[in-house]
Amino acid sequence: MSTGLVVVQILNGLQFGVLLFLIAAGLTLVFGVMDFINLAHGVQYMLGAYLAVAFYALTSNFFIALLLALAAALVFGLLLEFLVFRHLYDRDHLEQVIATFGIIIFLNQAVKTVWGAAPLTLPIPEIFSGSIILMPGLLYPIWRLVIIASGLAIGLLLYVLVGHTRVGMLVRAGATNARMVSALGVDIRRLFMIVFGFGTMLAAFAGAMIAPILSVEPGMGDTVLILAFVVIVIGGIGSMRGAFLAALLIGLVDTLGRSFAIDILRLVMPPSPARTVGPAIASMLIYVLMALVLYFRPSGLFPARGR
Amino acid sequence: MDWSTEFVEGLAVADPVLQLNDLHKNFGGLVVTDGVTLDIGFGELHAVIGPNGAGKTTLINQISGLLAPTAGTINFRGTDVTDLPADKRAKLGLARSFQITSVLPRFSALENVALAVQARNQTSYRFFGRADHEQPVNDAANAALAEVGLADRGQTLAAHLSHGEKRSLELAIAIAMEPKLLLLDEPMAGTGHEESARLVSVLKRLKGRFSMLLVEHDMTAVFALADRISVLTYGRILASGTPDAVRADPRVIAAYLGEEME
Amino acid sequence: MTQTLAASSVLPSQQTDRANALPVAIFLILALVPFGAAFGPESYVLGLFTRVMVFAVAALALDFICGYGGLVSFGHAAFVGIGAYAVGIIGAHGVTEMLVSLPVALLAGAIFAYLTGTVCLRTKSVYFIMITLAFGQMAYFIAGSLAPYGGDDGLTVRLRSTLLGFPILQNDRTFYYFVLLSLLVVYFAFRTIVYSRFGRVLRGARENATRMATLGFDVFSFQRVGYVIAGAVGGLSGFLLANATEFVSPAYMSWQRSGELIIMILLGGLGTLHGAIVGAAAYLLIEETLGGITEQWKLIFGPLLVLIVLFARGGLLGLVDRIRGRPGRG
Amino acid sequence: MHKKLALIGAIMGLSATAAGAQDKVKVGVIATLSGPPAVLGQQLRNGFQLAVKNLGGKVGGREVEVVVEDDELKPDVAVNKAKALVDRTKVDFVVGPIFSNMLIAIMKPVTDAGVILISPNAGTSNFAGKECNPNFFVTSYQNDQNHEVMGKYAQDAAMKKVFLMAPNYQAGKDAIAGFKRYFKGEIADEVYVPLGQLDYSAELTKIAAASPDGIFVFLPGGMGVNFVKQFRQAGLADKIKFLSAFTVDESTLPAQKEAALGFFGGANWAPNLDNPQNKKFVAEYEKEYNAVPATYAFQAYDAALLIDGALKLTKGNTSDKDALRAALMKANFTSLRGPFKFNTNHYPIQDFYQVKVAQRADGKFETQIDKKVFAGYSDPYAKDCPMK
Repeated sequence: MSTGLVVVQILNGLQFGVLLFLIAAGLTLVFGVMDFINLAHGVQYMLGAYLAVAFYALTSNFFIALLLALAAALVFGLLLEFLVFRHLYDRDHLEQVIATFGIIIFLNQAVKTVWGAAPLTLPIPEIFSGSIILMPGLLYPIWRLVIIASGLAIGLLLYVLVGHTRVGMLVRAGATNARMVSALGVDIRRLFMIVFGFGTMLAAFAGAMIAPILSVEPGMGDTVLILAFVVIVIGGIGSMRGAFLAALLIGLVDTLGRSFAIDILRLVMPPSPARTVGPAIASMLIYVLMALVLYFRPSGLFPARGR
Repeated sequence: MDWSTEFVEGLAVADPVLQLNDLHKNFGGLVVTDGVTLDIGFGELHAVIGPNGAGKTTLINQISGLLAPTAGTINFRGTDVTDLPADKRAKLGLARSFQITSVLPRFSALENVALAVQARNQTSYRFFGRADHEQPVNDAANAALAEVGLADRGQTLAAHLSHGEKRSLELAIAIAMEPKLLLLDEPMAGTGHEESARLVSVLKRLKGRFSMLLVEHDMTAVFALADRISVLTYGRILASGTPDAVRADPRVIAAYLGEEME
Repeated sequence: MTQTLAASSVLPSQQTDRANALPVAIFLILALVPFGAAFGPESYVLGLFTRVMVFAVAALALDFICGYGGLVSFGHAAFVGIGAYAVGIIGAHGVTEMLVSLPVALLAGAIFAYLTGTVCLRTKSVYFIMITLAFGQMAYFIAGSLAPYGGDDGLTVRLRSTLLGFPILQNDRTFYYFVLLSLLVVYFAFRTIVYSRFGRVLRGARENATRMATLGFDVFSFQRVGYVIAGAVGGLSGFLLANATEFVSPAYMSWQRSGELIIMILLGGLGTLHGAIVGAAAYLLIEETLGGITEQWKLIFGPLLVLIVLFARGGLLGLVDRIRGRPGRG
Repeated sequence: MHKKLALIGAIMGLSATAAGAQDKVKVGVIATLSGPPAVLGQQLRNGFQLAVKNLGGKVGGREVEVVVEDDELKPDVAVNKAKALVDRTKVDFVVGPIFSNMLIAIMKPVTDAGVILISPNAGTSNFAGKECNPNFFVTSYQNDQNHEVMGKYAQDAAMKKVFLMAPNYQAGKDAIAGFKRYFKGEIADEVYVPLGQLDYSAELTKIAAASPDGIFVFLPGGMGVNFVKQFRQAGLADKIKFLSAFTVDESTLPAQKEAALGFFGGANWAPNLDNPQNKKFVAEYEKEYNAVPATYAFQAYDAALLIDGALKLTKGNTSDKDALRAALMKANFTSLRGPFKFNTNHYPIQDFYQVKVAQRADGKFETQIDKKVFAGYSDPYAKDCPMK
């Protein structure tokens, strides 16, 4: 375990963390403000990736494809909101779960029908391809650094938006007490649409940004969705700050766990069982972390709502 | 006989049911309970009044065990209950009603009360036998319902009761627990004139049977019922004494009562 | 959120006789399936309905804890998997006696529920959902790392469980009735429990836990006992599943499976018990039928779920009620 | 999308209903057709159906009905579907599945019912050895063999230090074991990742730090797509020789494209394998499905030919199981891979090649035969098989 290795793994963890943050941010907003559990948030991430691939095929320019994908994802998200979600806001959480689960099933199959089951890919934009030398012998892909940077930038943007604008004020108030916000005479429908559209775009952005690294395939949003839920629950539902910190925490714990679990286990057991047990423990780590956090802080690290 | 009065002759209570000793509660920087010391005597009806935000409900929540005080002790029937959870305190004979109606909406009125009876004297770790067919429990529950005037509403779902009936049901649930001390958090809140009067008469009948701590905004009711009154402002006891003494207390008049009284 | 649960929790006692006819009809149909199956692909039909009943047992336990206890567990499949692994592991050591494996399956589910429940029940609503998911995932990964018992690949159950050495479950039809009997026992046990004093406390805690505490009920302990019961019955379902598929796999514990169980009880109608059976049957039979019609069956199934939520509150049973013109449940 | 093809056999059967439904040979195809690995299942299904089509909808002179089932990569679903095929559809043969864990799950319900199970992909060591089964035939390979090819290659190329990586399940461990059976140099590290892992940033860092001569990975499906891309992006492709099995093939190359150029794999076949029957197959497959076939497709194609050949010997009789098994054992068909025969454990004896990713003149990517590594090679587990 050289320091170089640790540094790179920390960067990897950060990259995974900001990706999770981009997805969790929308999820926690929608959940916090609208009290709406949107399981279909993960497929919006998948859709962002597929749309970016599709538009790239048309334009051959990553950035134009990214913008078009975001616009298309927004339109699609608002369409879903209009057709299905807005009829679910005053429903019970469980009903929201089953309906949005239905949408997951549908969209996972739909992208397979449209684009085929085979994984698709998107090339890294030319100017960001390649690696830079962090230290002698250790290369790091530039694109991952771009993801980290854009994720942090969006985190900052959200901090400003939520902390210092009128919509942000309403969002914060809504996360604490949605009834109060509507009592203030705010057009809650419009606020919901803004929040929802924004959350959708963030997820789609995450999908498009990761498409050059990961294969684009049906069901790619499902695992990410669960991780995003872990993030917002650890962070405290409705808390942007909580989502940000929890996302980075999960990203780091998961990456470092996967990297070093076996090495650490080897200190206490023979290599062969360590190799078998290590990955299992590494996979479990974030769930253990969540259980621990919730045991000591039953409403997450930064509980936003008073209820 | 009106045996409750003999305990309130003097202000010091000989054998108190409840003793609050220098109770403090802070929410972050906000001080909600600020050194409350209070005794409630056996059989006494003690009213706590004060403006909105004085910390009355917070006080009741601490006594019933839903909130932990920041400092101070709560002594109930000779036991220090400061660190006991709500259910253990209830087992010791502490019952409460809620300011915001808190009956079980999808239970019938009878079942709401029957649960209180069931909690009082039997084990609830019984997995067979129909709970709703247990005659002794139902009888006790019906008696409590009758006491608050809900005798014929037992089979109605609590959610379908009128607001006034729900307030009465709250009371019936508390009575059915046969508590040693009854904490009443604004039992008349939101009820009409007639309904209030009816509840006052119910409470009058109960007076003496249980010790009671009554938090109420309806001054007519308070002065008609209370043996002693404590005035709470900004989390502190401003004054404490018999209704007449409190009525006459210049600090109370200045701080709170003023024109509201007569 | 407990207050807004759309599903009914009308107790069986408060239902009309006509509504009580439904469970009777369900069990009658299930009892007659083998006779119908004899005219068709017998073993296949028996296998399909055995599967339906095995999942119905698990769904019943979930409905008990979720519909009556208000505790939405997103890790219920872990109990099923643990029960299945009890059979698989004991079987791998050459013991097929159900007098051994069945109690172990029940106990293992109960112990896991007790330990995790102690932690989970400190949290509420969505946090409870997520922490149960966390423990479910832990169980899943642990099962996947059991290298001596197949790891991720799972392990084959060489012989169905025996009773006092007799291979009574070997015959598909006998096995079917064994599962049906289990389902019947579980159904009536839960019906009895929800009527009982304990059930009344559990239901009360779902409505308003604070109120129950001020009445003198140690809500945490009651809920934990309820959770343990659900865990044990989940273990029973796992025992049956391992015998039905003659195979045990970590996939039995995946979060997707827990999600499917939740869908089942919602589909049937939460807090009705027989709704759990209807839901399990509906889910698996829809999957089977649509899957037989087209490979793209999920394009139909997904929107179907959305439509059920939008237009059939209270699940399929709620829909039946509505069509009959009775007032909605809940 | 190719649903209509799924029905071709059935339709052809229907057109000849005069002879009565009982006269059709029924074959159940069970494969993973949902979730990310669906592309492998589709190759399997397509390959089998193409063969049925080429055989004129007949095997051994009898009409054939093909029923396709999706195991959803859930073992209990697989068992359920297998039972449905055996009991409801009353199939004579089950062809499938893709994944080893699905194979383990369906083995008992299919073979116990006396139905012939032909695996066109998964070939676990247990069923090759002690638990070999008279009703079970394999047209692919024993799982270890492709890895052994790579191990042999690394050994012959005198690589000093190799880094090994595979998913953390039995097939992954078999892969590493297979590689090590022939490679005697230094192992830089053995890494097991969770099945389905998509981001290899952590592992790539380790690989870079270890700076081995070569890396051997077994990362099937989407895992391989992601790893290959990330390996190339990390700038390691030019420094470290990439050896693999089931990681770069025609099912993943459409997504990997240039990123996989020059990478090596171990295989029993490649699309450019030079024999007339294979040339015809590849051309037809590409025309029909607009994709280059992978091993899954060719092995399923061979499975259909195997059935056809056996039924020709039994004159279409599927009820005499002993005769049927004996006929299958003769492998009475011309395999797309050329020389093919069954070992006593019903696993193939065949040639193995080291293959290399290349871009064809038409811009598509495929693996191409680089060198024959083993000739007439059989697996080491056959000696444990009680069948003679």
